[in-house]
Parts: sequence; structure tokens; C-alpha cells
Amino acid sequence: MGKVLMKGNEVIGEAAIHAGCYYFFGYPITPQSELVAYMAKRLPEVGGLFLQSESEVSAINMVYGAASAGKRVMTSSSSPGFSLKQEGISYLAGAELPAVIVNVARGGPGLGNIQPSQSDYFQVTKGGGHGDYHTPVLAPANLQEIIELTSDAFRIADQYRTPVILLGDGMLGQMMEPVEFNEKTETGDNFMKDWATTGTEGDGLPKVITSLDLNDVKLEQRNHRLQAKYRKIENNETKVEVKNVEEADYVIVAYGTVARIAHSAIEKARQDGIKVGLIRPISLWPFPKKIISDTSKNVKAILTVEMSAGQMVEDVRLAVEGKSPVSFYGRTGGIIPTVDEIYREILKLGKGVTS
Amino acid sequence: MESNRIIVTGHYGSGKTEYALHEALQKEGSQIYLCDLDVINPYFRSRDYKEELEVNGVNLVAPKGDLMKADLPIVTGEVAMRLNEKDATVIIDVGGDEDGATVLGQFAPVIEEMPYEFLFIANMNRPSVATAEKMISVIRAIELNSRLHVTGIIHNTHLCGEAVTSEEIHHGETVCQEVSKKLGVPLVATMIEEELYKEISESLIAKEQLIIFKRRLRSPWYV
Amino acid sequence: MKQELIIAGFGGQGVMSMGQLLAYAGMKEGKHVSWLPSYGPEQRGGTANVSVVISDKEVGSPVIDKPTSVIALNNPSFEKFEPMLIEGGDLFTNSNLVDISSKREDIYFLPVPATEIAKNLKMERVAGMVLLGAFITKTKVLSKDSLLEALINVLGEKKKHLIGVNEEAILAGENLIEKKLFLTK
Amino acid sequence: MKTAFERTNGLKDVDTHYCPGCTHGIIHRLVGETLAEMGALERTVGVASVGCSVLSYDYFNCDMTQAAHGRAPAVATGVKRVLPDDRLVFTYQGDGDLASIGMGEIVHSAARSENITVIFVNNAIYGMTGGQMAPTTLMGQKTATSPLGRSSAAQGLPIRVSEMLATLDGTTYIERVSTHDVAHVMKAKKAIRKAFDTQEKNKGFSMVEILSTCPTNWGLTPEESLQWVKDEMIPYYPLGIYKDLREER
Repeated sequence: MGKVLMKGNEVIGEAAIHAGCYYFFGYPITPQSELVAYMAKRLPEVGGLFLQSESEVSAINMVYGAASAGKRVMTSSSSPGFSLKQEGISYLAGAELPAVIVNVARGGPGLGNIQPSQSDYFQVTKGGGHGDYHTPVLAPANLQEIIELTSDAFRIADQYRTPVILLGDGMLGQMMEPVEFNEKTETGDNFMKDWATTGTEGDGLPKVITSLDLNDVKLEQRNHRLQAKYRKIENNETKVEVKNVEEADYVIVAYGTVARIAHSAIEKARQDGIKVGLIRPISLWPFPKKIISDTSKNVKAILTVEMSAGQMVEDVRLAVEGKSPVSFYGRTGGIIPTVDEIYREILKLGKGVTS
Repeated sequence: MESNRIIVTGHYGSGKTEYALHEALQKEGSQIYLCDLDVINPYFRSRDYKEELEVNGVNLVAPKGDLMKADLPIVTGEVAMRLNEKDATVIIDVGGDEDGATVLGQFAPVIEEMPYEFLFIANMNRPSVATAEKMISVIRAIELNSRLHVTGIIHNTHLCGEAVTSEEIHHGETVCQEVSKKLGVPLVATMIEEELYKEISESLIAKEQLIIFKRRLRSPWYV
Repeated sequence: MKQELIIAGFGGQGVMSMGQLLAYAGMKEGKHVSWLPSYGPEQRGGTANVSVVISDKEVGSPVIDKPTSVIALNNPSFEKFEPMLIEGGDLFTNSNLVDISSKREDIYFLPVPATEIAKNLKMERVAGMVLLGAFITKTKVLSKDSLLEALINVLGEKKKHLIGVNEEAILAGENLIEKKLFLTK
Repeated sequence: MKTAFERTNGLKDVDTHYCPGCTHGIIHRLVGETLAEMGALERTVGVASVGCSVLSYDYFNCDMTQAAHGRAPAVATGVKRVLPDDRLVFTYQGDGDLASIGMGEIVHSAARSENITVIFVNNAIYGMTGGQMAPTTLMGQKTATSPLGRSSAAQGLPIRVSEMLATLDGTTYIERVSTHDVAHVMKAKKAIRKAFDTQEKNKGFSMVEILSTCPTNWGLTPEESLQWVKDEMIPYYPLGIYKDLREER
């Protein structure tokens, strides 16, 4: 299969199908509506099911049902709608059900606007809903990577029995790039789901899926089990891209589409003889703490750039633990930082100015 | 108290459970049952003292196993069963206010078959009963919902372990006496915590019978 | 070689599809491309613009701060993007719709009477193709063949009969550039 | 001698936690028996809701999944849509769950004519949280959150769910039954069977609304509670079939 020119939102949909996800429950919201429409058209062609729910709340609970029945299933939304799904995501985490939830983020808080944003970082990486839980979060920076990470997301979901978030932004959802779907895809056939409630068919005792533990000791045990799982995910599933960090005096930490803009700014700086490297977290949770911590020992300063008022920068600072100064540059409200703006921030680092 | 049916009621934070535990642990005999009928609040209930009760020969009647801690208004069938045992001593710890008292309604006919004590615990430091008028209104509501009559008032002015002066206790008694007079219901006793009693016994001019009790319901940070 | 092009105009003028056609053609030539629309309320009837990057190397930022080329289809777009153009960049306008001239002396200003040419071809809708023909000829970022191939692909079987007129439009654009029928400041 | 009360295979061999006089136990039994009689236990997935019946998964002898408050119809939709057609999927919901927080989910699953069966237990009060007002609480009824009795001015009027859902074109079978005496319990069972048959024959959305008791939060004896259903609830919530399109579909 050769290259095709596709829109980000469509790529997410097609990538999910390639990853063996034939069930999608969704609700339209800009800027991810093309994904819902794509699934509505495409899933019946491959023998799958698309259903438009009456709300995001309902969609995530349909996902809960389909996941209970042991199927690979996805839903998607954008920031305000994603907030509505938080209740269901907490239940999925509690009941240990696998599912992939897409957030093509837009400006907030409240209704905000439909322009791209990274201001849902806290929400997706810190649990988001009630209770002690994390969801693995994967943040692609280009459309080809969406394919890889969508497949990864389903694999992680099934392997660890956990909801997984695929986080993009309006820019990623709306842009077009050539992508190539490889023959080899992760279809999930190798995951035994003997816990699924599908009807017993006379095979063993009835199964129960629940997140309720009246007994405090048992609930603590469940929490211990979840935490142990999260440690395992941290050990095995941390993903990061590192560029030109070895000899760098300065490092930019940025993720998603912003990392691409930062990369252009870095190239410009390198042409001017400033040694700047890039660390791009691909998994936002688990966060690539180690590489950032290690790098911070050898550089003069770290700059974090986000389309937010400063969210991931908190994790960067936690990883750095004061080993080097960490500054932040962010734009909000759907404004995308420009290459020049980031370049100017790099120059400030050289002058020892930190914002 | 002659009766072997004692129902403990009151407003939230009155000290119902403290009294019910104290009373149950005082009793002697083999058939003592403390029924935890608090279906309103999932915290600070008699059921949390199951072990101490059992060691002292008191049977706790409450949902079993994991259900004990459920956010479910479970009333076990055992309550009716024990109420039908004539020789058993049954102490019922009811949830707060008239909402908690509703649960008694279903047992009113069987309770009424025998003599019973229906005690209202009053903590004057709780705003909802801080005046005679307010207290009477709470008692009336509890009587209406439980379909039973309050037979006695137990005065228990406290601040959850913080110091209370003998003046406050005296004032509390005065209000309770007023209520007692207006309703024609006796003021049975004044409860006072052991440690507090030691501190203020000299200045305490209690007119009523005193119940000196050891406080059991404590916050986890208490040492 | 790297072209960072912004095409801007009113919604409904075919801005998005013009960009898409270029991205598609670039991909067919094995180049790295990205297509990023301005999306939102302005898309429906207001001003619309699309950023297209065509590059020999991997596309970094799909967002264009400093376009190498601009195709402006109305006055507001001209006013917005003309100042952003890099030194030595190309500014194409549909001169039948844009009545302003550029005062910048460091860029190529190429007013193309695209609507008039399209009308002569008896199909006003191909005005965009005239501009694309001019664009690829001036910038040499893509071959005419790949643009045509992309067009055939986009039009599909149903609209196959429209290929001829579109090709003529592209050729007209090409001619304008080759005959240097434009102003340079 | 014939055993008057036999355990049904439809329920697990455990005691329920329900209060004496609460008819959840009877309703569980009716559902369990029906599924057993249909030979459907091994191909049924139930969805437990939030409320006093939150633990219903401990009792039904079939696969069960537990849903967030009010969301059972959405979860059931997800389960039903991805499993083979022979699977029976039901929700078991109270009036707080179904008619208050979950009104959106129930209305839309009905409108879509989801081929599921809803067991709707209406006792006109919130049991789990300790006797607060439900959307189905009767006029004048005193609860923890309508201490002066429900009034139209302060709390609005009760919702008749069966009547309302019957107006939707999507619904196929809707009946309201009661459990206040043996005859009505038998009728309730028939209705439950008809509802599951509707699903079995792939005819779309079915619901049985069952009037139930809450001695604990009503403050009445079990006997008085049954009488209250008869005297107070049934006049406001008349029994009967509100929709039956099983033949037409």
C-alpha cells in the first residue's frame, strides 16, 4: 500500500480499524467531528458498528459496555466533551476495562474555542476523573505517528486492561499529510479476554465486572493492584523522542504539534551556532522523567513550550529537581506559538534570562 | 430503666451511638442485642465497635460482612426477630433526626407490644436543638416519623471531646428541664464524659442523675 | 527546496481544494507535504486560508509564519498576508478580485486576471487552476504533469470530461509566467 | 409433598441483602426464574445500576456488568450491539437511577429501539442514599428532601415513565405491574416474560415498570407498605400495558 493524503481525524479512524477496532461510539464536536463522520461511513464497510450516542456521557458508557463484552472499542471527543467522559473513564479504570479514548483538544476552559490547544494536559495525565488512577496518554506529533500510536494504544489497553488516551489537538486533527498504512498491524487477537461478560455459554461461573468494593480492605487491594500495574506501565511503556541532546547547551521539551514548531526553531538556532536539543515526550503518562532528569545535569537551561499556560512544565520541573533552570513559553486561547517566538525564547536562554 | 427495649434517638451529633454503646455494655445477661439501625450516615456507627461489643457479650445486629460498610440502607431481618424475643434486651441505635427515625416506623407495631424506652439525646451545642422550642420541634418530627412516643430525654451537651464548662452543662440541663416540663417527658440523666468529669466535677452543679461514660467515638487522629 | 504557501480568500472560492491539490501532487512526486486549514466559523462564508508546505525534507512545523508564496483571492487576504511574505517571495493575486497593488519592493508581485481567463474558457470555476498554473511555473516546486495527475485523481471518473478545461487553465497560468506578463517591483 | 418455594437456578445460592418487606427480592426472583425458564441464563448479560440493587450482580446467575449511576441503558447498548444476536441483555434499575440521573440514557435507548429489556423498579423514593425524593415520589409524600411533602410548586410533579416512553415510536413493549399481592406478582412475571420474549424475537425495546416497596424509608411495616402500593401508588401509576407492538414489528 502506497502513500495516501489524509486528514488527521480520518487517520485516527482508519488507524483504529487497522488496529482491529470495529466498534465506535461517538458524539460530534469540533474539531474532531470528521472522525465521527469517518467512522460512520467506514465501519459498516468493514463489518463494524458505528453508533452516534445522545451525549458524550452516553458514548463513554456504551464503550464501557462494549469493553465489558471484550471488544476493542473507541470513542473520541474534544475538550468540553472529553470532560463529560471523565466519569466513564474513571469507571473503566476502576473496572479494569480496555478502551481507547481520543481527545482532539481545543481551547478552554468552558466552551473556549475550536482552535488547537494543549490545555487538557493536567486532565489527561493526572487521572482526570475521581479516584486514584492514571491513564496512559499517547501524543502523536504527525499523522504517520498517529497510526503507530493508535495501534500502540489498543495494545496497551488490552495488555494492561486499562483505558488509554490518544491526545491530539485541533491542528493535528484538521491537517493533512501523506501517510502509509503498513500491512502489519496490531489486531489484538493475541489477548485472551476470559474476564469478559459475553454470556457464560455454560463455561464456568458467571462473571462480574464492577468497580465497587464495599470492603475497604478489598478496595485497597484493588488500588494496590492498579498501582502495581501503573508501575509496570511506567517501566515498559514510556516513549520519548530525543534529538541533538548529547552535545546540547540547551534543551526544549515540547510534545505533539508544538514539538514540530519547536523543532523548526531549533534548526534555525543551530544554523546560528546555538546548540539546542529537543526532548519530545510521546507518552505523556508515563512521563519520560529519566531522560529529562539525566539531560538536565548536562545542559545550561531547559525551555518548555506548550499551547497552555504551563502544565507539562510542572512535570518537567519535577523531573529536573532543580538540576538546571527550567523556563516556560506558552500560548493559549488557540494561538499557535510561532517558530520566531520560540527562537526568541532560545536566545533568552543564552542570555540567562528565564521567564 | 425497667424496660428491656431501649430505643436511642436524637439529632445528628447528639451522642446517640455513644449512649447506645454505653448502655449496651452496662447491661448484664446473655441476650443483649444492639441493633444498629443507622441507615442515614455511613460513618460513626455502632457497627464500628463490633469487636468490643462481642467481647463484652453484646450481640451486634447489623448487616453482615462487606455490607456492613455499604452505602445501602439495609435493615436486616434480625431486627424484627430480636424484637419478638420477649426475654431479649434490645437496644436500638437509630440514625439522626426525623429522617433516621423513619426506619423505626416499620417496627412501631411490634415495639408497642411491650414496654419500651424511647430516649431522645440532646446536645445543646448543636444549633438545631439549641432552644427549647427547636428541641421540641425535632422531638415532634421524630415521633411522627417513627410512630412512637419519646419517653425520656438524656442531656448530653458536648463538643466532641473539646472542653465544656460546667456552666454550659448547667444551661443545657435548664433547657432540657423546660422541654421536659412542656412535653411531660422526664429528663432522665445528664451524660458526661469520664475525663471531662474529672476536670470539672468540683464546679459541676448537676441536678440530675449523672451518667459518666467513657468516650468511644473518636477521630482517627486521637491518641 | 521548500515552498511554504498560504492560499487565502473567501470561503467557497475553492481555497481548501487548491491547497489539497498541491499537497496531493507533491506527495505523488515523493516530496514531504503538509496541508493545514484555518478552520472554524470563518470557514463558512468568511475568510478562509490554507497553509501548504512542500519540501524535500521532512516537514517540521505545518504552521507557516513566513510564507515563501501567497495566493490572495480577495483584498482582506492580500492585506493580511502580503506583509508576512519573505524577502524574494511570490505574491499571486486574482487581479479581477483584488484591486490593490503591492508596494513592497523585495517581493515578486504577480497579479493574474484569473477570473477573466477562466471566463474566456467558459468556466469561471477554473480560475483557481490558472493561479496554480502560474504558481508552479514561477516557483518550479512541482511539475505540470504531477499537478495534472493529481487533478485527474481528484476529479475521478464522473468529472473526467472536465480535465480538458482544467488543463487549459493551468496552461494559461503557465503562459502568463513564461511570457513574463506580470509586474515585478 | 411439593416444595412450595424452590430455589431458582436463575439466582445464585446466596441470601440477598434487601430489607424485610422490600420487593427487590421478589423481582430478582421473577427475572431469574424467567431467564431460567427461557433457558437463557448462559447467554444473558445483565447490567446492574446504582441504587439499592447495586449488588444485583451478586444474585443473578448470569454474566453481569455494573454501570455508573443512570448509565445502565448506555452500557447495555454497548454490550448488546457488540455481541451475537442470541444474547439477551437487560438492565435492572431503580427510579432514582432510571428516571432522574439516567433519564437521557433511558429515553434515547428507547428511541433507538435498542433491543434490550429494562426492569424498572419504582418505589417512589431514593432507597440507597436514605429516603430522599425521587422523580416518582408522589404528591404530598414526605421524604428527607421534601420534608413538608412533595408539592408541585416546590418540587414539581412526579413522572410517569411508562406512559412517557410509550409515546416514543421506538418502544415495542411497555407494561406497568405491581408486586403487592400474589396475583399481581404472577402478572408481573408474565410481563417480564413478554418483555424478554420481545428481545428474544428481536423486536426492539421492552420495559417492565414494577411498583415496589421501601418499608425502611417509608417508615411502614411490610404489610402496610404493600397496602400503600395499592392505595397510593397504583392510583397515580395505573397498572397495565402501555405499548405492545410485538405483533406489528
